[in-house]
Amino acid sequence: MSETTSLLKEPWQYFDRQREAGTFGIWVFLASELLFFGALILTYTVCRIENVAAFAAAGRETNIWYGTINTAILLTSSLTMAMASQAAAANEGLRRLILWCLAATAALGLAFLVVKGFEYREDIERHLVPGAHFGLKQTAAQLFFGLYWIVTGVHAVHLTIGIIMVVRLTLLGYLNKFQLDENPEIQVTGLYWHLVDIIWIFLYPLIYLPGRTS
Amino acid sequence: MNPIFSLPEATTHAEHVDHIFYGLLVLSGLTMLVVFALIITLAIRYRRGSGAKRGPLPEIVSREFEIGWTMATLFLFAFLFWWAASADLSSLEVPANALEIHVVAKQWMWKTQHPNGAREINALHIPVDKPVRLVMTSQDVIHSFFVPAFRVKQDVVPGREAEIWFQATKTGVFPLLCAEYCGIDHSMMRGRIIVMRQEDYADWLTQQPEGDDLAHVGAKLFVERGCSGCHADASKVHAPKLAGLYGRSVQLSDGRQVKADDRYIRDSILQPKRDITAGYEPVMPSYAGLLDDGEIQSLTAYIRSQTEKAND
Amino acid sequence: MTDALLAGELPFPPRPDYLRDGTTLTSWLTTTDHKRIAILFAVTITMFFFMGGAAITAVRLELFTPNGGLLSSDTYNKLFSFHGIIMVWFFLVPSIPNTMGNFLLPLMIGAPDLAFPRLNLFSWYLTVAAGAVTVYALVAGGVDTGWTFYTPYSTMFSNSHVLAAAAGVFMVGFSSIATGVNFIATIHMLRAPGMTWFRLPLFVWAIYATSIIMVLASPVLAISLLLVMAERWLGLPIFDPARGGDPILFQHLFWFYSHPAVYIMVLPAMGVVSEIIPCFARRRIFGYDFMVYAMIAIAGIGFFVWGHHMFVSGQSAYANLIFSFLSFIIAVPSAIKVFNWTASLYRGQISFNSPMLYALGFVGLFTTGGLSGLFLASIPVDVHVTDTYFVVAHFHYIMVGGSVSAFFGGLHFWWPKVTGRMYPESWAKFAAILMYFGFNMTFLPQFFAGYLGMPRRYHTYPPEYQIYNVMSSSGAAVLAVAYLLPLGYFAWSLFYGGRAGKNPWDATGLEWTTTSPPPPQNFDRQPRVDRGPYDYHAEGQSAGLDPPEPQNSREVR
Amino acid sequence: MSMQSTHPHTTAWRLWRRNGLIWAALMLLLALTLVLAYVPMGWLTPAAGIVIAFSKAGLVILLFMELAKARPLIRLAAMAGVVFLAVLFALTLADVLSRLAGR
Repeated sequence: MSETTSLLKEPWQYFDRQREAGTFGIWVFLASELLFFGALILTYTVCRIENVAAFAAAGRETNIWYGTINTAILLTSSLTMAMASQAAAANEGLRRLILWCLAATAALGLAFLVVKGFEYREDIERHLVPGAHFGLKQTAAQLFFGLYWIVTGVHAVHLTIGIIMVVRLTLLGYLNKFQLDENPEIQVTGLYWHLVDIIWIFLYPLIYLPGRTS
Repeated sequence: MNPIFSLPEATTHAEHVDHIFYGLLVLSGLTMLVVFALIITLAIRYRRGSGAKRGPLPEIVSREFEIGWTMATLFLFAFLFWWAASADLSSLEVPANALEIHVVAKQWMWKTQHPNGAREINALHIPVDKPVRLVMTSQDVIHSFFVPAFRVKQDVVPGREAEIWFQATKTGVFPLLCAEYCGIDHSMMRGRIIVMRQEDYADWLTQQPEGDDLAHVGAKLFVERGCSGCHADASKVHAPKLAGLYGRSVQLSDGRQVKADDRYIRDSILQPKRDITAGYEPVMPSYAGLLDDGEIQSLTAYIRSQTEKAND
Repeated sequence: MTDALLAGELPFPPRPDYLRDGTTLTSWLTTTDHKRIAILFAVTITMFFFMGGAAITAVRLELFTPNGGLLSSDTYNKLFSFHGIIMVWFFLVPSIPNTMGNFLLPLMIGAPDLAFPRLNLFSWYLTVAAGAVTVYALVAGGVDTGWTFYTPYSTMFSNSHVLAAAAGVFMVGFSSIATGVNFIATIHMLRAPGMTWFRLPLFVWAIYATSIIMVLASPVLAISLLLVMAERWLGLPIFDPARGGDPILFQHLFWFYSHPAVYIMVLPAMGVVSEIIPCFARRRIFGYDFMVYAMIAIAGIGFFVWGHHMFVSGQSAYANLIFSFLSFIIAVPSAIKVFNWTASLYRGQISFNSPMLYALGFVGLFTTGGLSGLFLASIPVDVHVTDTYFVVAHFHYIMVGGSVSAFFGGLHFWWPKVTGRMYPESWAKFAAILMYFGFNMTFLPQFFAGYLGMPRRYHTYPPEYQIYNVMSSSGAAVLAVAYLLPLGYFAWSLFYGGRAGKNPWDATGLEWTTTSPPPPQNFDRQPRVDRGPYDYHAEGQSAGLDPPEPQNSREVR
Repeated sequence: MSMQSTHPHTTAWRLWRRNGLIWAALMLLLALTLVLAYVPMGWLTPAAGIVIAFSKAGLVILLFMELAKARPLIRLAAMAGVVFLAVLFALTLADVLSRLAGR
């Protein structure tokens, strides 16, 4: 038990109690994040129910390849993140494996943002930004793209926060300032990362798949 | 203006509302009396050091007490819900012979229009003892059509039509207020509802400047905006003809059946691709932004007049 | 043997208490001690309370005469909007949870501190930053959308500082979430040995139920304001009716937070009252289990009823009926609590110190507020009275009559524990009674004006409502005095108040077993709890006059 | 506490196999949802997309986040979020759908 005392923080006397509290705390926060994105998805759902045709037309304009690649990237990053947190929890000195998985997760997160950047550039070129010279003729399509920019923007912000947290863990772990095995911060960061991935899992069919059949 | 202390009940609906209001008032008054009396007597009787008896408590198990008043409160509130809901449901159905008046709310004024085209600003003359149906829409923000004496209030949301009805039972002048905050002069957006006897209302209508009624305005718009190009009976373009359309149920291309009422016509003008009539191509351009709500109401009145002409 | 001798006059003070443990400014601004953060919050919300109060004083003066003349319509709109925003998000929501909850939660469950101390400090900084942004919005020109930010006015037609105000409220939402997470983790993980769930004081249960609402409702508020900000700033049309948007959808998102928010404001007040009444009636709370179930039921069902704010908004008749039924159901737990408070007085030894006056005032005013809620739950009556002064009176009875009275009651009840000083009792009683009558003078006339049809948020009103507004405005003056008095004598008591011992009220909570003011780590030894919270007398007996057994009695004896 | 009962490499291999399988399932579901989006089935097409999204999210939550073998308290916290989100959806859609149908 001795080496975990370095991780013991202020009000706690027992380390596993502190870890339980950390996990419980992040799960309660994830419930609030679920409500946060859930409200956004509700807005999308109601607007889509009220403008079915326009949303189908607008959905067709999004680039499905960028969307699918990004989903694949995030699912893979979830794999590497899960590996990192489970390897840390196994507490068997798998230091190299943990560091490699953390680095891979951060890299995949960056890849997602890069692909997203290309997609945004293409959307701007095709005048898919709601406003005066909007590309499509259905007025309600502007509502779809209004939601598109907000939802993907807020998700990208959450992903960036996730990348920063993972990069911090990787650096601290690599420079040995920080004990990796059984460190609750890796599990907490992992849970947050998985939430960001789950949000994208729901955004993918809502943004990229409408209107593909007609 | 209504007297300070009591609000007149000027519609059939107002009586129901007042019955429920006074019922709730009596009930709340009783409950408050009981709670205040209990607190005061217990506070005085059992004040610190008073001589009141304080031995072991009687064996009333607090659980039975609790369940008792919980259930009592639950059933009382369920009854109140049923009483209020039944009054609400009974007043939902709009009587068929209602006089239809179009109201357009605009930042800081009310514009009303009678079926024969008479227009008023911040005023509305209506006959007594006759159901009146208001079809309201807003041109900018959310307003709220509120007539305290009628116990009637309905938010007027831009982009959709709000509908209420009432039947005045008293003649007189009643204040009309805007109840939903709508900007700087929200408190100036007031008007008057003038309830007149049937004959006075008829005289008043005839004296109004012969603003051509909705249907005439609609006919002019029908030609000016190019609707007649496709939808006129004589046009060769393959487009649904409007004679006898109003009130009929329309077969749509995706198999649905929809009744051709005001809302159907309004949506077909603004979003033609939403409900495409069976057997026709979705080629009609959308008029959203080109026609304001007043003009759409006139076109609807014209289309309806076509049907009435076709029937009789 | 008075405690004063024991605590005060020892040859050498064993250890400085949390107030004197480091007195530099940085020690206060970088503290992670929940007691100090509670005081930081107390100072912050008191400042916001008087700012909001100043705004509404100008409004009440304006409404003295039908056509006013003191303020222009635009200024009037900006003042009542500022009053709403500040009072709801910067005073009422943080008032009891972030000050008393922060201070007392660890003390009441026998913990050294909250689960995440640094997160606690972060939520204070977030509240201060959010407050700064919101006050900037006022100083730069004010926001005139009301605290409800209804679209499309707030997004397309208002040319006031909606963006800054929405950003401020957006940030304070996250401070609420952080506080909620902190409290929930603390109550689950840091209870003293022997402190089972049904031995928790009702104040802790109230904070627990409130935290659940804070965590689960605040995100939806953040989204509704984020969408308003996105539409105003980036031009992304979400609620623009011409481009397919649905203004009623904004109201759904807004009220999904804002109705549970009124339970965030009133549940802690119920917790405070459930602590004060047993102490001054020397009686166990009547039906402890039902009080707990009622609190959890209020927190749970509170999420089902928001539609009763939208009966006239254009919501479908079918949804109106559903929300009306659920609104009647949620009135039941509140009724249970009022009956239980009243029944707790039976066969007690009731003394009328100022906290008890505030608590009884709370029960009375909360009952009035709750009953007027029944009118608003029945659709036909609500159609007539919504958006009028009847609704204004209803929610002020619950928020001001209820929460603010209980806040002042709690302030007086725990003042000796927080500062180690006693406040002047006679002044406090006078202020409590003055507040009760000042409050009723202010808001009772508004019920009548409301039923007679005076809409809310009116800069000028039809002359027949003047008599009610004159009464209300003069009552507001009395209320303002009643709010200023405590500021005076509490400040006085800091320097000249008598030294309060460990347990000046002979109460039973764990917080009364440690010194006042408590040491930085709260308890000298980890307390072991062996009985329920309100053990003022033996089971099945009436109240006794001798000091009660504290929750960790076996250790203390 | 961490006696070396199993050799680190066997643990690493076991973790890779377990998570790798889950990852493969996720990729398959992604491909499936992409394909189904192009199959005209009326209202079934968007529904299929959402059902598959739920199943992918379920895999991530239960297995990657190990909610399956988490303490009941953790499961309660996760459930609370889902339940109140469902309330928000249900009552809001009750209004929106009945408003559309009621016209």
